[in-house]
Amino acid sequence: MKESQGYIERITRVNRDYQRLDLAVDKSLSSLRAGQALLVRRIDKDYEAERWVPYLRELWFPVEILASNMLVIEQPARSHFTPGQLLSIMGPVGQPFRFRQKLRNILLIAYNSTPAALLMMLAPLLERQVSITMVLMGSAREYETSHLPGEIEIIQADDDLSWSDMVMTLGWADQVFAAVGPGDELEHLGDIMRVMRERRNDVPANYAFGVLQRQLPCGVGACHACMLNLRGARKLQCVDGPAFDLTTLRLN
Amino acid sequence: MKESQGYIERITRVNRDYQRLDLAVDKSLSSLRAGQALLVRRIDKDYEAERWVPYLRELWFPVEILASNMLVIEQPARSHFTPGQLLSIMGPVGQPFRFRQKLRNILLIAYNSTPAALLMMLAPLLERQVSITMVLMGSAREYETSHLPGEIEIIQADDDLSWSDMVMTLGWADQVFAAVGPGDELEHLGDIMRVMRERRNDVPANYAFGVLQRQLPCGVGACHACMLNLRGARKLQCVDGPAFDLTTLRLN
Amino acid sequence: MAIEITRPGKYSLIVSTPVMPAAGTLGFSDSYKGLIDYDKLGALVTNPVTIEPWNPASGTRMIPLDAGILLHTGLPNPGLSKVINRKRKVWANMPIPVILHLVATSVDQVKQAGSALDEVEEVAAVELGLSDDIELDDALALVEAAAKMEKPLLVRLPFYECYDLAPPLAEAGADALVLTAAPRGTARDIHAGRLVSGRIYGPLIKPLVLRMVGRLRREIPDEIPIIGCGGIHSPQDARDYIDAGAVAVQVDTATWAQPKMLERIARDLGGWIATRHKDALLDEWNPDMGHTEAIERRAPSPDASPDLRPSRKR
Amino acid sequence: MAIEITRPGKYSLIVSTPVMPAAGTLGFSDSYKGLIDYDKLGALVTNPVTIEPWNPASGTRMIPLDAGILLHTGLPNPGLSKVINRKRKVWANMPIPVILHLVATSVDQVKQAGSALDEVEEVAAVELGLSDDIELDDALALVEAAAKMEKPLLVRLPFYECYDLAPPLAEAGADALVLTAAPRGTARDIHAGRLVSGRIYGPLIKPLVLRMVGRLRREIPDEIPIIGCGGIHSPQDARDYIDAGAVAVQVDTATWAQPKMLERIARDLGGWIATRHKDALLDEWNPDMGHTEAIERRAPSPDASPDLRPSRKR
Ligand SMILES: Cc1cc2nc3c(=O)[nH]c(=O)nc-3n(C[C@H](O)[C@H](O)[C@H](O)COP(=O)(O)OP(=O)(O)OC[C@H]3O[C@@H](n4cnc5c(N)ncnc54)[C@H](O)[C@@H]3O)c2cc1C
Ligand SMILES: Cc1cc2nc3c(=O)[nH]c(=O)nc-3n(C[C@H](O)[C@H](O)[C@H](O)COP(=O)(O)OP(=O)(O)OC[C@H]3O[C@@H](n4cnc5c(N)ncnc54)[C@H](O)[C@@H]3O)c2cc1C
Ligand SMILES: Cc1cc2nc3c(=O)[nH]c(=O)nc-3n(C[C@H](O)[C@H](O)[C@H](O)COP(=O)(O)O)c2cc1C
Ligand SMILES: Cc1cc2nc3c(=O)[nH]c(=O)nc-3n(C[C@H](O)[C@H](O)[C@H](O)COP(=O)(O)O)c2cc1C
Ligand code: FES
Ligand code: FES
Repeated sequence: MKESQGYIERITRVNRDYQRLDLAVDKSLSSLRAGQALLVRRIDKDYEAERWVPYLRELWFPVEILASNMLVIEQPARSHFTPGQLLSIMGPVGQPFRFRQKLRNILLIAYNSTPAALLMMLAPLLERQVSITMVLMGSAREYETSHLPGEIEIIQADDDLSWSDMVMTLGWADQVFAAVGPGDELEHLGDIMRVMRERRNDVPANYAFGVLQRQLPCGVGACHACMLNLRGARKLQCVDGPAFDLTTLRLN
Repeated sequence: MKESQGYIERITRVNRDYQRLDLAVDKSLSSLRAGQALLVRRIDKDYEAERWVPYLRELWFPVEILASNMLVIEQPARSHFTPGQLLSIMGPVGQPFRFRQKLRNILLIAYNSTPAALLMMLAPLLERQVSITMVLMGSAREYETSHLPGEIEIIQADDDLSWSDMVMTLGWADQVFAAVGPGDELEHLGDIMRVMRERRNDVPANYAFGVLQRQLPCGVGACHACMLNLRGARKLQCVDGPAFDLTTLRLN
Repeated sequence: MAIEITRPGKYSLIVSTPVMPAAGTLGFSDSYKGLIDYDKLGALVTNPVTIEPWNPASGTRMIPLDAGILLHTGLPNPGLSKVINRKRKVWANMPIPVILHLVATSVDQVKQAGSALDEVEEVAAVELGLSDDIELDDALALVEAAAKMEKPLLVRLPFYECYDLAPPLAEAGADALVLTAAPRGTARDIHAGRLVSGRIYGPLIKPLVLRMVGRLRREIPDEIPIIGCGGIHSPQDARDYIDAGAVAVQVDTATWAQPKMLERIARDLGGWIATRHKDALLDEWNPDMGHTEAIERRAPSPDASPDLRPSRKR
Repeated sequence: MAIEITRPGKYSLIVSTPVMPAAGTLGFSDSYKGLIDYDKLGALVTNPVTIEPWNPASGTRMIPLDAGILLHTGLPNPGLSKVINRKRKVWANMPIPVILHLVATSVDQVKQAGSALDEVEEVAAVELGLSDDIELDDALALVEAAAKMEKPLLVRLPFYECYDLAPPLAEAGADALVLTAAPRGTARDIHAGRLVSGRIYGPLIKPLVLRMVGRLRREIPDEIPIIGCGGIHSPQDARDYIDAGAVAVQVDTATWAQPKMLERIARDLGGWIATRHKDALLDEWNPDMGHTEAIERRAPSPDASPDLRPSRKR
C-alpha cells in the first residue's frame, strides 16, 4: 500500500449509461490484480486548501489494466469527470480474488450493485478459456451490458432472485463471485446463500464468495470500521477482502 | 433584489495576472450600475446535492455591462473557472455610486484590494470626459493595469501611502473613491483619511468615499453582520453600501 | 395542514407548515421579499430583540469555515419599543404568524417586555433566548416570568446546557422548546491574525443537535413540542428532525447561502411538491429557481422522500 | 525539539514533535507503514484497548456527512493482554513513544490494566478514555486509580462534559488532559433508512473544541498540559490549538482522508519544512506527495506560518 498521484487521461463513453476513465497511474499499481481496488481522492487543480467534500476517498475497482501505468475505471455516465483531473491514489487495497486452479466455469452475480468489481477478471479468464455467466439481480438488472465481451452469457434474475436453468447454472459453476452493496450487503449475501441452498444440496467451502464494497474510512486496517465476523475469526474488508467465502461469513 | 440563474459564457485572459469572465445573466441585472454587486454561488453541473463548500456566496462587482444580458467580471488568472459553469446569482446588491453632477476629475484608490469594485465606472466616466487618476496602495501596487483604458493615469503610492504631486492630485479631484479590504478595512480607510487630512486643509462631506468589500453573510439586510456605525446612524454595507462618506463613517 | 407547535391550551400557536427561519437569519420582517415566498413558511421568527438598543459587535463579525461560518454580530437591534413601532404594520400584512425572539436578562426585563408585547396583536408568540452560560435558577426565573404573558412561549435553549435545562424549563412553563441555539466556538481571523469567538453554523452541527432532539424527546412530556434547529441544509435534514421527534424545524444559515432552500424545505414538509421536473427545461425544474406548480401530496412521511432532482433516465 | 507533554515529575513524557494521531485512527501499531513516516510524529496513540475483548458494533458503522463522517465501531479489540503480546515487538521497534489508549469501566479494571502495563516498557504512557455519560465521582475514581501507574497518565475527556470534568480530573492526578473525544451525534443511514448514533468527525468540530481548549487553559493549573484534539485538518488548525494554549495536538480522521496530512502537520509543527517547492516539478513540490528536503527552521510560532503551497508568481 502506498500513496501516489495519478490523473484522468481519457474519458470514453462505452454505452448509454456508462463511461470509462483511463487513469495514468504510478507504475507500482500495474501489479494490481482482479479484486484489488484503489482509494481515490480528487485533488484541486489549483492546490488551494484541501476541500473536505466529499470527505472520504472513493473506492474504485479497476476494470482493466491497459499498460504498466494505465488503469481503466468504469463510472456511470451521469457522474462528472474532466480529463486532466489530478488524483491522489492509495492502493492496492485488499487481496486478489483466489480462483481455482482448474477453473472452467464461473458464475458472477451483481446484486443491487454494478458488477464493476467483477469486470477486471473477464479478459484474463476468457483468455484461459473459462466460461463466464453473469447474473444481474435487483437494481443491477438495469445495468447496461452492451460493452462487455460477447462471450459472456448475461442473465437477468427474476424478482425472487431466481432464473431459468438456475439449478443447472449453479451445478455448472466451479466458483461464484457475488458483488453486493454498498448498503445491507450482508442481508443481500444472505439472500443469495438462501436461494443457492434451495437449489443445491450443499454450498461447499471455496465455492461461493461475497464481494463487499462498503465505503472504507481508512482502507489500511487501522480504524476497524470494516470489520466482519467470520466463523472463528474477524477479518477486515480493506485488508482481507473484498471477497469472503460465504460459508465462513456470519450473515446476520 | 432577486435570485436568478446565469452562466459563464466566455473566459478571456486580459493580462499576465487577470482574466475576465463574460456572464450570461437574467435581463433584470442589466440595470445594475457602478457600485452594485452580485452574490454568486456556483451550481454543481450535475445538480446532485448542494455542496456547502465554499459556504457563503462570493461578492462579485461587475466591471462592465456588455449587453442587456451580459456582465463582465474580473478575477485573478490563478482562480479556476470553466465556460458553461452555472451560477446562482442574487442581485443587485447595494446602491450605485453617487457622482457629483459636475464631475470633472475623479481620484480612485485601491488599497490592499484589487480595484475591481471601481472599474465599472471607467467607461461611462470617460465618455462624460471625466479625467480619472487611479492610485494603487499597499498590496494593490502589484495589480497589473495594462488592460485598463490608456486615458487613465495610474500612480503607485509609496510605502507611506503618499505619491509625488499628492497635494495637487487631492486638490484637483472633485471626488475620491477608495476600495479597501476585505480585512481591516476600517483601519485602512482611517489611514487614507489621515494622509488626506495631512495634505488638504479639510476633507469636506460628499468628497471622499470608502468602498467596502466585506464578505456578506446574507446580503439582504437580514443578518446585520455587515452593520457599520456612522455618525448619527447605523447602516448596512449590503443595503446602503458599498460606498460610505468617509466623514460620516466611524473609523475605529 | 394545521400543526400545533406549542403546548395545547388557551394560547397555542398553529402553523400550516412546520418550517420557519431561526432567529437572526431573516431580519425583523420582510428582508427576503422577492427571494422567498413567505406564504410557504409556517411562521416568521424575528431577529433577537432586547429591551434597550444593542450596538453591533466591534471587531470581526464573521469568519468563513470549512462548510460553515463563525458569526458574532452582537445582536444589534434598536430595542423592543422601536422594533414594535417600526415593524407592526409590516407584521400585520405578513401572510404568516410572527414569533418575536426576545433576549432579556432579568425578570424585570421579561415583565416589561411581557406587558408591552401583550398589547401587540401582530405578534403571535414569543421565543425567549437564553444566555449561553445561564444558571438553572436564573433560567427558571426568566421562563416563569415569561410564561405569564398572554402569548404562547417558545424557549430556545443554549447548545451545551440543553440536557440540563430542557426538563426543568419544560416544567416551568415553556410551551415549546427550540433545540438549540448555535454552539459557541473559536476560529482564527486570518486578516487580523487573532482567535475570535462566536457562534458556529454549518451542516456538521446537524448530527449533534439531532441527537439532542432524539434524546430529549424521550425525556420531556409529550405535550411540550420540540422544535428542531441546527444545521438544517436540505429537506432530508428537516425530515430527520421530524423523525427524531420534532414537531417543526427552524432553518438557520442555509438560507443565506441559498435563500430558496428555506422555501424548498417548507414546500417539502408542508406537503407541496416544489417543482414539476419531468421533461422540463433547466430553469423550470431546478427547485431553487424555477416556476413551480403546487400539487397537494400526502403528508410527508420520514421514509417517503420525493426525489426533487431530475430523473437520470431519459 | 523536546516538548514535555505531561506534568513534570518522576514520570513524564517528552516528544520531539507536538503532533500525534488520536486514538482509533492509526490502529494498534504500524498500519500506516509506507504511507506515513512515523519518525516525524511525536508519538503513536493506539486504538482503544479494553481489558476483555470487545466485538465490533453490529449495524451501521459509518455514515458520510457533509465534510465529515459519523462513526460507530464499537471499539473492537482483542483485549489488553492479547494486544500487548501481539504488538510489543512492533512497538519496541517504533521510532517514537507509544501511548496506549485504555478504556476501562471500573476501578478494578484500571488496577488490573495498571499492573499489566507497568511491566510493558514498550508503552511509554497511558491515555485513559472516559465514557460519554460518566458521572464525576466515577471519573475521579478511575483517574485516581490510573494515576497510581508508573507511567504518565493522559486523560481524554468526553466532549459535552469537558468543562465539568477537566478541573477536578486535573487535580485527581491526570498528567495531561486530551481535549476532547469526538462528540456524539445522530445521522440517517440512507441505505437502511434508520437514524443511527455515533461519533461525529470533520473540520467543523475544530472551532467547538478550540474554544474549549482556550477556556480551559485559563482554568486549569499551568503545570497540567492540555493536548488539543478535534477537527484538525491542516497545519494552521494545529497551530491554532497551540496558540489557544495546547502543548501538542492529536489529529483524527483527516489522516484517513489524506494520510500525508498528519505527517505534513507534524513536519510543520516539528520545525521541518515539508517540501522545497520553488521551481520544482509537480511531484516535487506538492507537500503531500513529493520527496522532501528537511531543512531546520526556527521553532514554529503561531504567527509565522510558512506557506506550503506553491508560489503563484513565476
Ligand atoms: C467507556 C464506555 C463505556 C460504556 N459502557 C456501556 C455499557 O456498560 N453498556 C452499554 O450498553 N453501553 C455502554 N456504553 C455505550 C454508551 O452508553 C453508548 O453511548 C450508548 O450505547 C449509545 O447511546 P447514545 O446515548 O450514545 O445514543 P442515542 O443518540 O441516545 O441513541 C440511542 C439509540 O436510539 C436511536 N435513536 C436516537 N434518536 C432517535 C430517534 N429520534 N428516533 C429513533 N431512534 C433514535 C439511535 O439510532 C440509537 O440506536 C459505553 C460507552 C463507553 C465509551
Ligand atoms: C443573553 C446573553 C446575555 C449576555 N450578557 C452579557 C453581559 O451581561 N455581559 C457581557 O459581557 N457579556 C454578556 N453576554 C456575552 C457572553 O458572555 C459572551 O459569550 C462573551 O462575551 C464572549 O465570551 P465567550 O465565553 O463566549 O468566549 P471565549 O471563547 O471564552 O472567548 C473570550 C475571548 O477570548 C478570546 N480567546 C479565546 N481563546 C483564546 C486563546 N486561546 N488565546 C487568545 N484568545 C482567546 C476570544 O477571541 C474572545 O475574544 C451575553 C450573551 C447572551 C447571549
Ligand atoms: C446585558 C447585555 C448587554 C449587551 N449589550 C451588548 C451591546 O450593547 N453590544 C453588543 O455588541 N453586544 C451586547 N451584548 C451581546 C453579547 O455580547 C453577545 O454578543 C450576544 O449576546 C451574542 O452574540 P452573537 O450570537 O452574535 O455571538 C449584550 C449582552 C447582554 C447580556
Ligand atoms: C462494559 C462495556 C462493554 C462493551 N462491550 C462492547 C462490545 O462487546 N461490543 C461493542 O460493540 N461495543 C461494546 N461497548 C462499546 C459501546 O457500546 C460503544 O460502542 C463504545 O464505547 C463507543 O463506540 P464508538 O466510539 O464506536 O461509538 C462496550 C462498552 C462498555 C462500557
Ligand atoms: S477501513 Fe479502516 S480498518 Fe478497514
Ligand atoms: S450581509 Fe446580512 S445584513 Fe448585510
